[in-house]
Amino acid sequence: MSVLDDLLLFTALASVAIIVVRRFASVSKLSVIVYALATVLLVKMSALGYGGEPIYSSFTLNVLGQNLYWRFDSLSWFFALITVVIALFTSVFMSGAWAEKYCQEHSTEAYGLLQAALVLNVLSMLVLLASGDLLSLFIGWELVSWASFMMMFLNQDKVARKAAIKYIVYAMAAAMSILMAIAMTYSMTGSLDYVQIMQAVAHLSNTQIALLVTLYGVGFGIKMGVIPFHLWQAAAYAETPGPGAVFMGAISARMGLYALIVIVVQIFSLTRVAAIEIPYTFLNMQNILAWVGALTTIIPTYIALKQNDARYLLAWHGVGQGGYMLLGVMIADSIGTAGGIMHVFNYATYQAALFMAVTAVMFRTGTSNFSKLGGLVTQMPLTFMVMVVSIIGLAGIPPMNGFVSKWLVYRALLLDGEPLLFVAAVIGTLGTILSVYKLVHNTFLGQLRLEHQDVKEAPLSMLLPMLGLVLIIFGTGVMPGVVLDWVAAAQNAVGIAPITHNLGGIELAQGGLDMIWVTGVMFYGFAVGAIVFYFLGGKSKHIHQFDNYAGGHFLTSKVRYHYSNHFYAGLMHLIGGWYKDFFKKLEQALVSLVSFLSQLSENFYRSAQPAVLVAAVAFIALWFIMSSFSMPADTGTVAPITQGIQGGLPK
Amino acid sequence: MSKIGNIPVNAQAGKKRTNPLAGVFDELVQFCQSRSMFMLHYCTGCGAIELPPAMTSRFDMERLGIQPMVTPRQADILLVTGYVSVKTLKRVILTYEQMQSPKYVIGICSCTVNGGMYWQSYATAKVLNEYLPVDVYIAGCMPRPEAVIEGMRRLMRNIEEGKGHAWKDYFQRYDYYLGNQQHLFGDDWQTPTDIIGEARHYGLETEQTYGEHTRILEQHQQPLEPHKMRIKF
Amino acid sequence: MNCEEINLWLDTLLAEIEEIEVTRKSERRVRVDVPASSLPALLELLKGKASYVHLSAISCVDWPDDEEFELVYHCWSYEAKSLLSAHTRIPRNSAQEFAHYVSVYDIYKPAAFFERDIYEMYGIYFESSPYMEKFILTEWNGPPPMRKDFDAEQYVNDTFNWADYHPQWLQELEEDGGGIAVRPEDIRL
Amino acid sequence: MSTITELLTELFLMPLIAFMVGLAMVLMLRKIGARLQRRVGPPLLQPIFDIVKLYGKDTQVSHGLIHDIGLVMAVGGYVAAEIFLPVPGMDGIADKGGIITLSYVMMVPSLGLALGVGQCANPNGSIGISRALTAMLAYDIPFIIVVFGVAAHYQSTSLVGMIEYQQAHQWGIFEMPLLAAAGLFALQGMMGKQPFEIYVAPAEIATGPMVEMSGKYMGGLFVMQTFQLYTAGVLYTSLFLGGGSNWFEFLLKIFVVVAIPMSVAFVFPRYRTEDMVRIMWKWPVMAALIGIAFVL
Amino acid sequence: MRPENYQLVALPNSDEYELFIGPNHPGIEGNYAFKLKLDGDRVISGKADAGYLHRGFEKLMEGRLWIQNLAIVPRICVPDPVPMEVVYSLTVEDIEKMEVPLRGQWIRVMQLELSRIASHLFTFGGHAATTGMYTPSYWGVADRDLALDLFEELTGGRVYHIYNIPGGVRRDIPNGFLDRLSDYLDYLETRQNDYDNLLFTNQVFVKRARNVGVINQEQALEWGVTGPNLRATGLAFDVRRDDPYLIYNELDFEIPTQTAGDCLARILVRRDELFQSVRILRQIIKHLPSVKGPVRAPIPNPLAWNVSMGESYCRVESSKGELAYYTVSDGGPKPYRVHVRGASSMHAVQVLENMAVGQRIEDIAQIMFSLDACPPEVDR
Repeated sequence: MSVLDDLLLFTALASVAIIVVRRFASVSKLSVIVYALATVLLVKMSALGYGGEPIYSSFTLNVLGQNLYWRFDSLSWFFALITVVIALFTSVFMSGAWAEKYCQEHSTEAYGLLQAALVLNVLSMLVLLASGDLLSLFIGWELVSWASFMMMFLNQDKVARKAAIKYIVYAMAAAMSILMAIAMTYSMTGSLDYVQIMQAVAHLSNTQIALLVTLYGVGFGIKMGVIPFHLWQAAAYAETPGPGAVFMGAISARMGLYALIVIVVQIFSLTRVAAIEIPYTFLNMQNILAWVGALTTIIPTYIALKQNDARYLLAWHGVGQGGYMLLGVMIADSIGTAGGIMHVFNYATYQAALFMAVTAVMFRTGTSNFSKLGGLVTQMPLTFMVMVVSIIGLAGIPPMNGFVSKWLVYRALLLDGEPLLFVAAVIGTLGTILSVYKLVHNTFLGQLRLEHQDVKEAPLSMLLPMLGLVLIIFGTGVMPGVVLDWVAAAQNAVGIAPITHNLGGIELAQGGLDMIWVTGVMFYGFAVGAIVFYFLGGKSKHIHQFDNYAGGHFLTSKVRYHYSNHFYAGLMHLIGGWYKDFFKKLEQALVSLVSFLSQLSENFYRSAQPAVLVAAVAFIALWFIMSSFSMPADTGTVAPITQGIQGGLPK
Repeated sequence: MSKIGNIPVNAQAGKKRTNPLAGVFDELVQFCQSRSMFMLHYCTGCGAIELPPAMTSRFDMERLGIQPMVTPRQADILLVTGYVSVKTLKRVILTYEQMQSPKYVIGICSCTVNGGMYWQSYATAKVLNEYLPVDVYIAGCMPRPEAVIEGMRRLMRNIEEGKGHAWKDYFQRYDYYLGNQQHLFGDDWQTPTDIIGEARHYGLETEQTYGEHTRILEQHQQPLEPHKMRIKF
Repeated sequence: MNCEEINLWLDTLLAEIEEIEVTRKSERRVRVDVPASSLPALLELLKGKASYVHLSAISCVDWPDDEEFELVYHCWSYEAKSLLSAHTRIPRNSAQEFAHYVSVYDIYKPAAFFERDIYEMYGIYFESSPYMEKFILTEWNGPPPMRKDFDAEQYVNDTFNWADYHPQWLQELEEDGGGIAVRPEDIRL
Repeated sequence: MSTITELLTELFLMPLIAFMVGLAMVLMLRKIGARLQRRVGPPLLQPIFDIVKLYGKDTQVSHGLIHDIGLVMAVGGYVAAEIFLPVPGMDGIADKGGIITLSYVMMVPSLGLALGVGQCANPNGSIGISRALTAMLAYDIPFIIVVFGVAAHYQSTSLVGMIEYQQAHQWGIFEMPLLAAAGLFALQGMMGKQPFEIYVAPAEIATGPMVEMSGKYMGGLFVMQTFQLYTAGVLYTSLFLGGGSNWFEFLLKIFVVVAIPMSVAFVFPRYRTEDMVRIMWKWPVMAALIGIAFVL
Repeated sequence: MRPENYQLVALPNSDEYELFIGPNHPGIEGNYAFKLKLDGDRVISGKADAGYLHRGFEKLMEGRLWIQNLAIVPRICVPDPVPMEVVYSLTVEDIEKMEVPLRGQWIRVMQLELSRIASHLFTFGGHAATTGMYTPSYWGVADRDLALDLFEELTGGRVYHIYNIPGGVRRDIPNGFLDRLSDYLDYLETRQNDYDNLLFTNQVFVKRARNVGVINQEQALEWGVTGPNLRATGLAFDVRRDDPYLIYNELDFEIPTQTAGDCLARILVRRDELFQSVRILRQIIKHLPSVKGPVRAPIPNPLAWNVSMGESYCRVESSKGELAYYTVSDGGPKPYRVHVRGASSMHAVQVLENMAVGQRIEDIAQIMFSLDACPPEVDR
């Protein structure tokens, strides 16, 4: 039994345990213990984070001559660590006061289901991360998809249900694409094992690689929510019950990135991908992927700018931030990939903190609609602090950790000589700054409404994980070397030259980064500012909000004196017309097709359960595609593969 | 009958500055206060027409360090340019209370002194210093830009010599001013600014800060406590 | 239509209305006296048929002796280049309750301003005028101040104090027999 | 040991020099305006008088802790930024951060101010901030392209390295005239002067972010302005005018650089927000992209 | 205000918020207020709030002698006081059927036009300042000041002249006045180029002002727009030409018009009008020496002057638009009733409220200044 076995087995048993005790109040405590122990197990594997050899699971499966096995390398460990740690924070977050309120509003059953969904998500993600070959990858992939769906489907709200169904349709499409790609890989290389495929890739033609990369890219890209598959994610994550959104928003979509790194970077290798020229353009496959990343930073970020609901705004940013990771990874040099991979960690920390803060606000006020919030800073100062630190991270401003990973991406683009990608990345960052200010302004600053006069600070059980995350955000911002160690090991594992770094950042001949110095100087600056402010100026008096400049008028309580809607109206006069909703219309066409199909199947099954419906629709679609796939490939070699795949299907 | 004359101000009250260095540099600060005066952009009456000439190319107030400012928070000088109708007077008082000390009031035009040519008008308040402590009056209808600038220079000299303390009078004798305001606007007159609280906060209160009128205010007023930042679970 | 034709047309028009009295004061000034009941019809005709599209002003004059308010509608025609003042009289009420008249807002949009003004200053309520609320005197609690029976000086002396301006130099002058020759209270006419 | 003393001196001196030079620049700004408006203008020490007076106010209002912290961040962020800007004889920690870090550190004051103004609960201020952030979006895009071009040209992101290269070879303005022109355009926006003065706009939103600032809060903004002018000047000088080998040359250059946008400022009204964004994304971006094509 | 105004109430769930332009605001002309309801930067509705400058002029005038009132009428509109004196005198002359001597009439027209120049110079600066350009206001006010110097020489007062009395003007022009006036006009013409370059053809300004605050001719007539604002919609109407008073029918001048009806059109109309005034003044400089005779008709003892019974409605073209007085005399020593129809009473209230809807917060101040409204004319 290796440590990995321990981990997987433990998590699986824990899942069963949680599902069993889900009706009892102790489930929240149990889950915290489970994730804490899982973290301990991961720490036991910490050698992986510093360049240790992969750890294999002793459990293998033999399906149709293919050996399915599971293993952890440095990259998996890195992702697993993030997953489990975020799950730990989330479970603490949802254990105390939030649990009580949720149980009251819904039921103990619903809360137990949420816990179960969370632990199943963690388990499935660990299985995915541990996958050692394409088939086990696919199994893990499907598990993750359905676990996510379960989580999203917990919210009984109509909008949420719709978003969840939208998600599962996308996920099925992704699964099909991946399945197809796996089948083709098998037909081309005769193996599903990473190492063997890696060797066989050298003999494949460019067209074959391009086809495979496209299929894998679409499949994994859908999970990541890259352009043009960005539409499902925001609504699905935003509508998930609070802690679920925290967890999903922080890490779930990153599984796509993980798989993409494994397949495209590790197996096909980016040099090979870069060699594929797109006819009639100056671009190659790598450029395309990088541009997909760049556009993913821009478009969702600016969609986020228009949102009027805190959760949606954050969820859209989640989509956008994925672009930076993809962009960084696709730069393919040691700095860029380091930036991309490190961003996964940084992003997970601040996104979790942000979702927690927003959930805390919702917990206290019952809304996340910007029009109904404002002025909460005096009531919830610590939550405000958490949000400010996290938005500084999200916006990529020193000294928080988001800056470091973005700096690495910029630096790589600079060294690489990619002006347009660089500008795209910067446009994304600036858009982020704009919308995060909107977030913090409209929730915490401005006029306090009557109904929020007695709002209290978030309860401790919710506050502690937030503060813990804030410490991580700041700590890894000052000492990015801690994370860069793991990142370097992960880079090593996927076959990229690891980044040279030290505790404070990286050293480069042409201008490096030392966050310890940068932070030190910034705090020196703040100290000077504070001295100037507090010692050179006199005493000041705190005044009521009615005592405010209103052109000489008397402000009264009937006046809404708070600017929140159309926050960037001036900018929108210019770019408002650019929101053409092209993607939305495309999607709507597809959705109407699917709903047509689902109605057909409803007639067949007379079932009121949408989940069954969707599954049925999905199954029919899957069967349809499989059969169409096998038709042209009637010539011998493919037939057993389809059998093999069908045999290996998880259901 | 109110009396125009030097307002008896206890300049030493509130002298204990919160800023430890300011005691040493008190004179420097006073000098700078006299050399940098931000006047509020508020045209209360027709005398405001002579301010643009005084500000712009011909007379150029900026060479004396005087420049216009937009909001009462930023400004030091409230120029009451001419008659104040009762409706305006309320705003002027609010604006004055929103300004930050040291603040100065200059009454420009004869109307601010004693009603001027609108002495029989039912709509204009007559004697400005019943409602606000006035530092300098500039009489005339309307005073020429030269006179306005001369008035400003007088104020500058006063400040430099440490005599520009009329603003303290507003805190020290708030009851008197409030009484006059209540007489004109009614007993339930309340501004959102908390003058008594401010006087307490900065140590500017005297016995005359309180009186029957402040008691009337306390009976009527809606307390406007600022939202304190608090951590309450 | 030139000026003369319009004027001719106007005369025929005016002849149609009963109890109307037309005085042509000069080439460009016409005075019309109408009873209060016919005034809206007259204005309607003036605007619709005789090109008097511009309502220059509505003036109100208080005649307490006659117990009447006089309302004067000054209309200008850009084509006839002539100004027609329509005078009408409505009964006057006490200061506590409003006198009533109809609004001509639906004929002339600018009337809203003048009607509101008269409403505040004289207390005449114009039915169906859009803004019958305080505008200038929002913070005034007394009677409509423009009525003749409101004594502004009395009010001022009751409400406001006067500054006693008696500086040294004036005292010296007075000791020499000079000073202010006529006190303000003496020159009141 | 000597490096530590040197560093401590730099930590102290660099912001101080920036403040002093910035004061002179504020004076220059007001004097240029006065001359264009055919008047005398303020006396020589006016900027100091203003700042001392504002800090010497007896009473001032705070709308809460964040209002205070915002001002601390605004001034402190610029103090920190000055240490990233090499001046003759002093490099500060320019080698530890480079230009990308600097451009992000320069956003800290804006963010701090934005938070502080937000707590004032005045829509004028909030509109001002929304406009200021939009303006930042507008001018940062050409500016960042220029930075990219310059960094790619010098093969370095370190300002020290860039200055050394220019002093050894030729000024950047001669090697990259298009980028220099675009940079000057962006500088106008960065300094927030007309025609890009949209976020102060007294006639529309009553000076926007400054609306509730009194006493030391306003004083903080005045201090911030001195740093802002200085930073803009030094940054441009370092990128395109070869920094300075001695103080005289250096000061001359930064004053000339800052004088150009200032002179333009007094003969234009302000653009509307979207017009400003449009113009910023059109001409300077175009020039900068063509400039980059030459550089690469 | 009242304590109950601070009693907290639940705000409606709407995204609209309020902004107050004025009375203490650089975007307002004088002591006036415009309360806006906005959504984002779009104005949902605007509400004018007047009365800050209310002195009860009409009441005051009923309490003073006919001649005393001359001292307070110019206070009704400060930037352009001369038309106030003239139109008041015109009504009294009309009631008394007095004939003003020709020389007096010429001098009155001279003042009126000089006052128009001063007022327009003031307006340019204000309008430019709302768009963020302060230099024209510095220049404009300084150049206006030169006109005020001329007034001071002529009348003894810089701003309030009290120079016209019923029957004519108080005294004849000083020696050499016309030369100095002529020099001033020369100077203004040399400045024309500067102003054009700086303001009227400044690309940024044109971009700001064009298509903003458009009133078309129909709306203008419906809402009672007068003066330059009406001419900017294309209707060439001017009281000076179409309802002539004094000696305007002997003068040769054009009525500048623009068709666009936006802020730019309005300021351009004023610009052209300014130079038309220069043209009129040049004619006056040429003709005035040849017009001999007294400058005013004899009036009875002004302290015991019972103006005969009657009523009169007189109007003039002030720089803001149509200015009219309705004066009623009951044969007593004081006016029975004086009604002031301020030129801005339409522009500053109903026209502005109508125009503001749907405009953007950026443009509100500019629209207000481009209408050149004078709040004391509303308040009186």
